[in-house]
Amino acid sequence: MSNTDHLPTLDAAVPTYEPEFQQKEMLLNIGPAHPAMHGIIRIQTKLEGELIVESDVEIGYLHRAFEKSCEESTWNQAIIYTDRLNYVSAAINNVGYCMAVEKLLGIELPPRGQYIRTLLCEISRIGDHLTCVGASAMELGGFTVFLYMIKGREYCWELIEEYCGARVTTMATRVGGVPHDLPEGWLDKCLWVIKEVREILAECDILLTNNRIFVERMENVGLMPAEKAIAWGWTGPCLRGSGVAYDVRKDFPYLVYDQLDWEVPVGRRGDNLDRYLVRMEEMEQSCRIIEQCVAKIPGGPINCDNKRVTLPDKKDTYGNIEGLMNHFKLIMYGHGIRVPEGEVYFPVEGGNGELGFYIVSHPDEHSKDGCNDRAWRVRCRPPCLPMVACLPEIINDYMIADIVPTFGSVNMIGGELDR
Amino acid sequence: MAPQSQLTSACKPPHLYRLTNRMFVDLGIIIGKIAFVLINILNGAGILTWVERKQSALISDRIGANRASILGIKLLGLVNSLADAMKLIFKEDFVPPKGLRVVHFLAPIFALGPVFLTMAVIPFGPPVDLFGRHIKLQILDLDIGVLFILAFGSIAVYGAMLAGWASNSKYALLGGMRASAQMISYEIILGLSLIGPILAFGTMEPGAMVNAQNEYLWGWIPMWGVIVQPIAFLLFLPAAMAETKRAPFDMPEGESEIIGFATEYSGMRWGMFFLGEFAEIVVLAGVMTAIFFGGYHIPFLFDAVEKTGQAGFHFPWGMYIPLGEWTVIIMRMLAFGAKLAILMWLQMQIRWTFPRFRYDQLMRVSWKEMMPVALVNIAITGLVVLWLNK
Amino acid sequence: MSKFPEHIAIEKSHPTAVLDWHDRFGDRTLIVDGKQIVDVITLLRDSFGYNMLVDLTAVDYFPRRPRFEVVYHFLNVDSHARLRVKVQLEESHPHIASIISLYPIADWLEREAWDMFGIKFDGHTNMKRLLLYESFEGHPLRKDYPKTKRQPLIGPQN
Amino acid sequence: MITVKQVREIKLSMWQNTYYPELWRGMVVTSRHFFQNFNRFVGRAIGLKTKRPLVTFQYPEERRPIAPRWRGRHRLMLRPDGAPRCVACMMCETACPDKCIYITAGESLDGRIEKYPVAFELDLLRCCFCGLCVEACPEDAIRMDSGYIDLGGHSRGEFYMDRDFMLKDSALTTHSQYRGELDGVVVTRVDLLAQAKQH
Amino acid sequence: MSELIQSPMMDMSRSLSGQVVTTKFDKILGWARKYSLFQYPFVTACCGMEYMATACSHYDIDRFGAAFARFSPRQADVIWVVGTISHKIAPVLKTIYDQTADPKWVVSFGACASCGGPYDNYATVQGIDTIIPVDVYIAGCPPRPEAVLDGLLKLQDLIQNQKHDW
Repeated sequence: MSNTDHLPTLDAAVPTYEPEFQQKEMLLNIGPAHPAMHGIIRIQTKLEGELIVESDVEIGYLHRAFEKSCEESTWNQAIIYTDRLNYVSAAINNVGYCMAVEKLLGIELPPRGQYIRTLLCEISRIGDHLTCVGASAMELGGFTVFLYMIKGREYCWELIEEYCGARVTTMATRVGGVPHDLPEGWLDKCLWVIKEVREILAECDILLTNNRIFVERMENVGLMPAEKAIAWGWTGPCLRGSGVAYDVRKDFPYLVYDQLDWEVPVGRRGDNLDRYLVRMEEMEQSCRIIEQCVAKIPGGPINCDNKRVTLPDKKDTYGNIEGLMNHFKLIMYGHGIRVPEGEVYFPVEGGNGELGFYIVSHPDEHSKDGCNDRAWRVRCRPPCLPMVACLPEIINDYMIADIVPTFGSVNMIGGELDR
Repeated sequence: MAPQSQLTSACKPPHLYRLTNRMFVDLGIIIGKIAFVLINILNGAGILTWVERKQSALISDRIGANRASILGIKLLGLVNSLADAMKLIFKEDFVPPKGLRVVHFLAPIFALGPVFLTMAVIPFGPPVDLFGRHIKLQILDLDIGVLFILAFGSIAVYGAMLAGWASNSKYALLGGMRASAQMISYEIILGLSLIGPILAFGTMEPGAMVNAQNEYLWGWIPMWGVIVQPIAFLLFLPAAMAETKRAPFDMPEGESEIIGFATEYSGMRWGMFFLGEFAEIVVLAGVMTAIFFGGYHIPFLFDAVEKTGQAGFHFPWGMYIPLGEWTVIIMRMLAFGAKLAILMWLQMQIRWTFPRFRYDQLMRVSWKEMMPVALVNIAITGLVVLWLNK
Repeated sequence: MSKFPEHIAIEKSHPTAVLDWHDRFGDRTLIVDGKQIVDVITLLRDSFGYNMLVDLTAVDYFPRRPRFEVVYHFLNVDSHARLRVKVQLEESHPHIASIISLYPIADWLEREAWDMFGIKFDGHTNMKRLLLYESFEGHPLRKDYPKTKRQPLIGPQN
Repeated sequence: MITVKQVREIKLSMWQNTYYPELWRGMVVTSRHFFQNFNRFVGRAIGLKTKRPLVTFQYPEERRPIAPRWRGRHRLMLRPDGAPRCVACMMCETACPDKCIYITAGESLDGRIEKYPVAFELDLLRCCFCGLCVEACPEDAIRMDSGYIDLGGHSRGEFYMDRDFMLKDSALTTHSQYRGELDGVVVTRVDLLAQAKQH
Repeated sequence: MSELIQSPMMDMSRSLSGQVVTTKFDKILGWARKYSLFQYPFVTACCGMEYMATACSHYDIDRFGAAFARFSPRQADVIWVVGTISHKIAPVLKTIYDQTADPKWVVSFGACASCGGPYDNYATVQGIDTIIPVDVYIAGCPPRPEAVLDGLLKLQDLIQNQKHDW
């Protein structure tokens, strides 16, 4: 007989509660159709009170076969699908895709075309960040900020509309060039828009940045250390928020970014506040880039001088038979732009990070010249997929309410996430 | 029981047994006052829905509702609120099949009802001499009026809590839980912050508090609650806004987080919650006016009773603008309305300026930050009052 | 065209690992034996600082044999070096070792490759579909899957 | 050379931690908007000539200016002699990524051109307004500058457009030309051929 | 072409309107309902951007009395299906439609929701009218806010002139 036998057993020491008084974890589904989930995504959470102890993310609700569609459409037709990848900054997707194809074709744009693309990219980036910051502010209850920011985005879109004739799905580039030259007075309007955007940013800065409610909701929430962020494949403003100065525009310069003077903003800790501040600062930097582009933009042709890629001038198409034949040749079924066999990966800096296109051209059985008029495979490296994949890591052990700012700062875009 | 009944019958004043004309008039006056207040709150709440839309629109450079019209009358979009009300009444009333039906039915009534009762103790105008008697423009002059306000304010908690409980939905339940925790916490701050003014004015009767605010420090600073008790006001305002469950304190709804305790409500039953929020804004503006902004008083305006027959402005530098008895009364009622309007505007403006708290931060602000400040305020006020009365 | 240092280092420790290589269009590419992929990638990560798995995907070269290619894109965030590693897989039962232990992001990317191409990743514990639903039959990005073959959950069947 | 800029550090002072100073600053911003708009609104109402009060365009009555290049509802163009410009070359049908254009070609009777569209159908609902058809047209026969932006309807059938429907808008000049460089009447190969045949 | 026009459930909700004589009260109720459209935005894709733009300062959908976005379908009157509906999300859309309290209307916003748009493939539902009845279609990819407002005006017309249950 040991001397502990007189003690009650452990079972007896725990009082038995009625089932409804026992502490239980609660399962809560957030999404797919939930106001905080702009875009559709489902987060299954296990809650202890308001704390999230475990979570799982399910995506794919907006899978609409981007890659398959691109395989079945010609090189230029596929641009419409890239529009709808990151629909907040469609022009960047257009540029990324077209530059990847141009890399495969081995052609380069004349400077004016490159400047036009740069301008479009940066205007889109401002729009993207305005939407992202505005939407996450709205979800935090700051509806006025959202309205101001969308007002600013509306000005950016006015520019885009004037250039390419659409607001969201821009079709702003073609393989081997851009569809139009800049309209008259567009550059002046650019400067006006930048002025407006800066005003709006200053106002929203007052409304948010030093506000204790906002700071406390963002600070030290969704923390992501730099090494972990890299291992998870984060890029863009989120990675820079963690303090890694990686920006495709600086590190793998394309277009004319290396000829311009601008800075890469980086954060300190890698929390939501840093990501917010990085985005705010990036908008300022984009404004600077646009100003320099407006000052520096040269004259000259906008499309590359390659008759096998670029559509002839409309005057030639209408007027002479060579132009017409060239035109037919580029559009007719089975002809089109012939891209030789090969594979390329081309990254650009999208609104959310490194937007890479891995494009494979591979002749099919009908091909005689070893080229193909459509892509064999178009793979989009979605910038926001790593962040969303990592979402459980940055929302676990925080409260339900923290999903909102964290998810907002991740800036999930359904189109590019699910493709 | 017998001795007691003997006692009561002996003590009963004789006029209670006789229905006199006087009593009918009294009854009529009370009913009139109740009707006046009720209609004003309901209309006020209805109009506030419009004000909120228009105000938020103007803040964000929009126009707001302006297209609904009855026979060409648009009233700048005010008609839209009418359409909202009518639509809500005829909207399907959904009851969750596995929810608690009775509680689900009662919750909106709990949310809306007490709000109206709170207004009963707030004086909305100066006493009037009419029909040969002295009428206070206040439904109920309770000696413990402030406690009455707090008591009925806390009943509103049940509305949100029961709604969340009865809906058989996790979102609603979380919302209800948040609502109850939040409202109970801020109830306490509300009470503590009112103790300062109570000590300062030496009364708990709102009417008396209002009259105490027509005194002047050193002869020229009006002794409004907000001047003698600024910290109490700065505590009361957020606590009151938390009671209304509106941004930045709209956790119980927290639309982008958990959708809120009214998730499973539709039609007019949801409309009652909605209306309740706006009615609370009116009522809280009333309470704030009465306790912190001098009620119906205008600085340096006195009536015939206060300045022995010389109604009008008496400025400290000796200037005197005589005004008629009734002019003063009407000016004071208008002043009350104006103060109410400004405070409601303020609440709206705050709502459209601030983002939302997080749940734990809200609790922390209440218990760890506002509570000590409130207690210190009480202590200091008590000491000052003690020192002054010595 | 000279061999790049990664290639030389891999050949030193795993002589049979690199099957082919090229740097067309400036994208340095290694074609690696599928059985040694984890070793190669470990080496790349630890010795060459390829700390970010930028992308993992597959390509279906349908009539060709071997039919599938799994493509890894690596990035060294500090020195900005990029490297593409490809593995060729046979048509029948395509499978390859998972690198989820090296790069956590490989979790979803491998799931996506399974979803779209039906390539199994050995060692992956949660090999579920990522983008499509569980009841979906077939792997849509394979060349023999018709683009419009629909499998609706509700609504009219095709 | 990477120029890195650290974002500013947010350190709230104790004064800011009371919420009230930031509330004040925020209220100044929102109130400025409010009163600015309110005053202009009132000013307009009493007949003063104030600035345009708000950025809102009151849609059905007041239209936001649309960019000349806006890709809207399609229209088919006519030749100077009144025949459709379209020669049924199927380029737009080929270029269309949505496959929403259906052309039935017919032998032309007047002999100046080979073919003309017996039917030219377009399912506007499926169209993704990319403008590739306009770009693909060698005859300037289809344009997307009709200026119609009110594209709501009660049934799918309302969005079906046939040849005659699209031709109705041929004379529209709500927009300037789709391509800025082509002003006035565009002379295309069809016109030249027609002129040549006549002489 | 013809099979596109006749979709299976298209005219379900509209077959009665126009033929039935509406009473005076129907008119009044229709007036109230059309100017008080609480919306449930079922936002999935690109069109959501234009939906935001419609709600914001430049277009201001609030002018039509359709400002309140209610994220609980119980309180919503009109479901905006904004963006592509894939087969994976389709059952959710159906559930939300069923959860919405009567009376309810559905607006199909943009090409994808209306008929699949450019996405004629294995993943995408070819028009939400194969799942739920639709009252108003809006063309465009995504439609301009003006087109959206026009769709809303058409919906208001429909509500005004239809027979109402009460």
